[in-house]
Amino acid sequence: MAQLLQHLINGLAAGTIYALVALGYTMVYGVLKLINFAHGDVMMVGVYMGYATAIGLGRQAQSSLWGVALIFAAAMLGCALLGFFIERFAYRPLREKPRLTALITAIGISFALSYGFQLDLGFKLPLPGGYELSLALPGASPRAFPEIIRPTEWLIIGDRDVVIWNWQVISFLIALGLMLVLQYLVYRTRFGRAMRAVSWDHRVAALMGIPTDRVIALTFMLSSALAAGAGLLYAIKDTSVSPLMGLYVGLKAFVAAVIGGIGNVPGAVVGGLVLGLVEEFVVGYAASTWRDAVAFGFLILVLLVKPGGLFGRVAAEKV
Amino acid sequence: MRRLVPMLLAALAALAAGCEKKTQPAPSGESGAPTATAGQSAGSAAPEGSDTILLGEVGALTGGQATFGISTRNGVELALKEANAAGGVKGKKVAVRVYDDQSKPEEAALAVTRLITQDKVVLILGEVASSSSLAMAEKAQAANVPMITPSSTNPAVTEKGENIFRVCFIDPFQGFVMAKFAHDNLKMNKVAVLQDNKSAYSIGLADVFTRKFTEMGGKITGTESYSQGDTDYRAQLTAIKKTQPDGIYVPGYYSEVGVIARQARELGLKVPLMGGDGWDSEKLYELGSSAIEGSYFSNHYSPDNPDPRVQKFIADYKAAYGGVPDALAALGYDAARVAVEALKRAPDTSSASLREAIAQTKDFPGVAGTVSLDEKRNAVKSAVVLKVADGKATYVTTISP
Amino acid sequence: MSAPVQVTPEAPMLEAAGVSIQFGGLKALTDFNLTIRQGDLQGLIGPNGAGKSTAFNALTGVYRPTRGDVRVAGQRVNGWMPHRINHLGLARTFQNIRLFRALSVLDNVKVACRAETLSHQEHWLPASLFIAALRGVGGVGGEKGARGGQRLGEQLIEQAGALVLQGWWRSLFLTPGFQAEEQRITERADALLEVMGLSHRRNEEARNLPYGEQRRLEIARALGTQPKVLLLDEPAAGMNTREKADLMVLIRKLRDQFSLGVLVIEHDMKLVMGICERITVLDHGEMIARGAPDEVRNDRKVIEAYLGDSYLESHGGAA
Amino acid sequence: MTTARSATTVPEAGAVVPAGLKGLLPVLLALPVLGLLEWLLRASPFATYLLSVMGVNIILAVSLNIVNGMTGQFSIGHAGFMAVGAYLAGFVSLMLKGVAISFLPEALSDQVFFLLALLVGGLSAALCGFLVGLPSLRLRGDYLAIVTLGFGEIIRVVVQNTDAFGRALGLSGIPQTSGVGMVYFGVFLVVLVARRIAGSSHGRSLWAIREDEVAAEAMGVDTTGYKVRSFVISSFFAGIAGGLFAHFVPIINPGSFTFVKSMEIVVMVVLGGLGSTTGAILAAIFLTLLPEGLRSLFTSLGAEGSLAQKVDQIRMPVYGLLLVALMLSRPQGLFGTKEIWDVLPKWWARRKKGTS
Repeated sequence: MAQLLQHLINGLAAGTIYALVALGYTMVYGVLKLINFAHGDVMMVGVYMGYATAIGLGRQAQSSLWGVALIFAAAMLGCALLGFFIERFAYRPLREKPRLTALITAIGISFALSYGFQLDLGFKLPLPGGYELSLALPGASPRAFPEIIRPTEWLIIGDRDVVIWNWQVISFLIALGLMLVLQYLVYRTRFGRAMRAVSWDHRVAALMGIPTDRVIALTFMLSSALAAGAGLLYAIKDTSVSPLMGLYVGLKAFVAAVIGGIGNVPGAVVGGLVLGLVEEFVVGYAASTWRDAVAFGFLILVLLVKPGGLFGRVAAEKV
Repeated sequence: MRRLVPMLLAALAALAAGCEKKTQPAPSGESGAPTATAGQSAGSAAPEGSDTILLGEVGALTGGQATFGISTRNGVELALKEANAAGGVKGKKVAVRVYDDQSKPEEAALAVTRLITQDKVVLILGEVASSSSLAMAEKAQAANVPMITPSSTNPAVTEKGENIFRVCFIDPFQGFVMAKFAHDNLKMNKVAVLQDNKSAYSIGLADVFTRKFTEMGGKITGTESYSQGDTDYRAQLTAIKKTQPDGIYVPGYYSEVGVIARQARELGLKVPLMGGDGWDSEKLYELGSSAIEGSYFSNHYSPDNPDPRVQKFIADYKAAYGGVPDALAALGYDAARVAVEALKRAPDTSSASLREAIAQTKDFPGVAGTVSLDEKRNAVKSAVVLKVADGKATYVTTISP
Repeated sequence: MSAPVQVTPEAPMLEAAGVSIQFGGLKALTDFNLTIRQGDLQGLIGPNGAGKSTAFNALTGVYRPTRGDVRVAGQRVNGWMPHRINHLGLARTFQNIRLFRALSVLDNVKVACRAETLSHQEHWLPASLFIAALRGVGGVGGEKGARGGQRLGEQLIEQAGALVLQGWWRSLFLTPGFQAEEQRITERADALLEVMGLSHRRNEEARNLPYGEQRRLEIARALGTQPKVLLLDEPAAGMNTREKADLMVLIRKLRDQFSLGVLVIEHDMKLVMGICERITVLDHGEMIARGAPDEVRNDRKVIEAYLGDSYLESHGGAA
Repeated sequence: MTTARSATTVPEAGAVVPAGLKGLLPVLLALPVLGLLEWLLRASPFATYLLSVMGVNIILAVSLNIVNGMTGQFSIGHAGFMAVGAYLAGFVSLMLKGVAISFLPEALSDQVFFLLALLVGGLSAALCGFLVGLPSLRLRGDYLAIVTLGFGEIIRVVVQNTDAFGRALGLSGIPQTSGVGMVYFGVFLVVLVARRIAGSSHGRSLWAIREDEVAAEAMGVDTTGYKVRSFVISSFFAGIAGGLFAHFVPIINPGSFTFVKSMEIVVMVVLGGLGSTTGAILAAIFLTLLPEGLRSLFTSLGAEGSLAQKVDQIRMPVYGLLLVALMLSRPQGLFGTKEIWDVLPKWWARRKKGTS
């Protein structure tokens, strides 16, 4: 029983991260019909930005409330900016071109980021006062993400059979908060309405006076910021950061988005949670070596039964 | 305020920045202060001139195993810097050309062919991953160029032919060492195994450990696996926890083991973890923090070793690359030094005489243990078992073959 | 309600009996009846959203009828894939032109010409032996195994067989027979382009043609499949008066030259009244009238529902 | 390259050849060229290896182009089919390692077994292609793409967990019977097949599906059947490519057939221009040589030392940025949907006009 509960907690925790990253995939796909393969790597960059901020703050400050807020703010803003530049210079020029073209630039950016961050090049600038600025690519080794939320036990079940930690609760609340904010943005604001209009048909939306370029850029920035937030939660949970982390998480989150029905916001959340739980239970109760095969097999099964994913619908073509 | 400025700049540059005080070691090699020995380094100019002997190295500098490739490269580089500072070989400088194989065996084969036929290197160093080393060995053997692998522990590598050597011990020995230690010294009866399914090294050690430990009368309570690059091992650990083992054998690499240790403790698994030389890195203590304390792993050498050669190596490496060298760096260093010694002893740089010279390596005082090559061209070495305590590895015992 | 059926000697080529189509709760087409024989030239009219295109889609297999039967050449084709219905001799054009835009004008027609070339492959002895051997190996002789497995095996055989049967091997070896056949296809396609007056555009990309010519190319392409019944979905849309007049003549000519049955959807009353011998009027998915042009023109229901007051005024109050 | 050109240009210029011979002519022309190539390269292992890798990449790109370019489907699991071919062909060869046909010289007998292994690899990959193609009945566009991606990953996991395939270490000791001649015979075949399909009613049907599936169906094209068949043919050649790969690379390993490999092939196809066989060939050549070219460039710039050593790592990020730059400057790919002989003359004419 305790084991089942533990698996449930593990699965939900992993699923929450998948869901957050999947939301970014889904939003970008919604407005551009583009599978943004660089999304996971943007997340990775965000995590490193958070990491740099945390190190810069020092041990004491990084775990204070404002410190955590600053880390999240820096990573999310930095990533929004990165997302803006990627959209502006790598995707926008190709918007009216075949969709595969933008996909290739996405792959190119993904390569450049994930491999670029493996370089151990860098330089230092002396600053007055005994400090120096060291600008360096992080290099290939994984690094321990600082404990910006000092772990304490939040809830103990049984004879320490299952322990729920404070950071698990806080992460979950932050994730929930981010999802609610997103839900509000998409369904309750002018921007959200514009976004959904663009997603429906960006040419018609443009004719209706919606500034599609700005909406798409904002969507990108939003999804990148979300990725940074998700990445930080991921780093808090699994305590390590590395340049390739985006590749693995990105792929899984993408699968989650498709299971839920890509382009569908609640679908991404459900898809993420379902995938997290499926993986957890395969490892826990079947064979851990087959985890990835089962995850993808599950995906194919879902698509065969529901070709548009759990919540998506296949747009019937007008003839 | 002082701290805010660099942080902001770093974030703007979209580079992950470490922003630290000068007293801390620099994380990147480029910015490291050059040491006295590295002053007239192999770094400057002169590639294939007649005054240079060119060695080739293939390593994973990008991809999933980049960490290990880069450590090895640093070790090799350091060894050659020292050799050149000491006058080189027969009045010539020794240089190394390093190619990246992206952790893929077919790229390793391409790179090694290029080194042999285009760059005309006299000797090949390389690979950490046994798959890549096997691919390289095939090509080196066919081209009749000697090759020394620093850290491929799969027995099949040196079986490829008389040109292939290694300066580390092999999987069966290391698996045996930990099984013996767990059974005899730690008095464990039930052990769970958590292996890296993407790494032949990890699978090899786990298989040997399982066999030996069972032979000794112990019981394996369960075998779980993960994939290199994973960061969430809670599912496997929760499953392991149910079997209530006395210890967990995790023959993986430090990049994952540190995180595994943390999550094991988080889930309330308090038994010691055990592993192999893949654990040996300063990063282990960073990633594992307090969770890795009290765990054991087998290794080639102990950094506690008072031998001045070892201490000097550690100091030089720290100065050049900013960090305590891991086992892979030490093995890379040893492999390069074995190569240099052989170059010195060989009458010329033809592959036949080089091969002879390498094969004669006996009682060579490497930093990662004394190297004597047997007739199968494997290093015969004893292994040490180390315990993690106070954020570093402390010597426990030595186990001989 | 429907007018008395004319008795002609031939059997009906296309027959719809009580066809209804429902999308969720929406009744797009209710109880649609139609009979077309060789040599017929009929019209289908109705205001926007009356269900004309839905009727077309039901007849050609794009939509599956919710109720009722569609028969082509005496075969009941409910639920068939459109290409199989086409093989029975039913071809169509599209309201929103759907050419193969990047292909040349000639290739557009040649795609359609392929059906004829496939039919006489099936008697090639080695191919039949191959299929027989596969059936033997697959053990799919007739007894029912596990349902899924059986279907998979059958599909595999069908596909492998198709690779041999349909002459893929001949195109790979450029057999003399294949070359002659390609020659014949090209000649046939050229002949059709000649009939439609498109020969001068032969090697241009279809998307570069002017609108009217694209419409004519669609007809040429449909004729390539050697249909017995041709369904034209607003063939004159977007044409000027002169072009429309030409088209009327052309449609009659095609009917006679290829001995077709033709069904035309049209908005332009003049065109429909001018050439069609029988007209069916749809409104809100229901048939409200059928008969000769004069009968329909004077039908009160039609005038109310479709033609409206403005028509009455401009045509001097026919009622 | 030479062979590829000869294969593709002959059908165009074959007016003088008697009809009965037309089909075989390219083969007759190609064989001596391949023999010569093999003979010329006998003493240069680096060129042999690099050309073999290039050849395999060309086969992969041209075969993927049949699905992605000609049929307009979107497969991103091509490395999975390659893995099936590589592992099964390698496995067969390992089984037959000690066997020889008595009445043939040993080298020839090896080649016979090699061909057998290739065929096994190709056919098993084709079977997988059939299974992956089937869902195309229900799935379209991106969703079909995900299924192919999932398939590729599942294959990798299966291989990683199968002892007979060497698990993580991979399969080594496969007889190295492949040579440049054999690889380029594969290239020749796939190009020939791709071009001849393109010149037949089947090719036109595939194009029609790419352009407009609904219209193609209405014109009597069995779209599902053709999609499945294009998957079968494409994966057959991916399997052949894998089989060839397994016989000149000393060890095959699950890490060589990842999602990243699949993406590299997609990149070749898109860069060459979707649907353009010659474009795919040129892109495959370019992208195979690019990393080696960068390597040469960097080693000539820097000497042995810290910078030169780091420079080899820079190849991959530079590769990524180059992709972005290439797509931005030429979004339709090298030749668009056309072939080199459609594009070059026009380009040449424009060029001349511009200068005069």
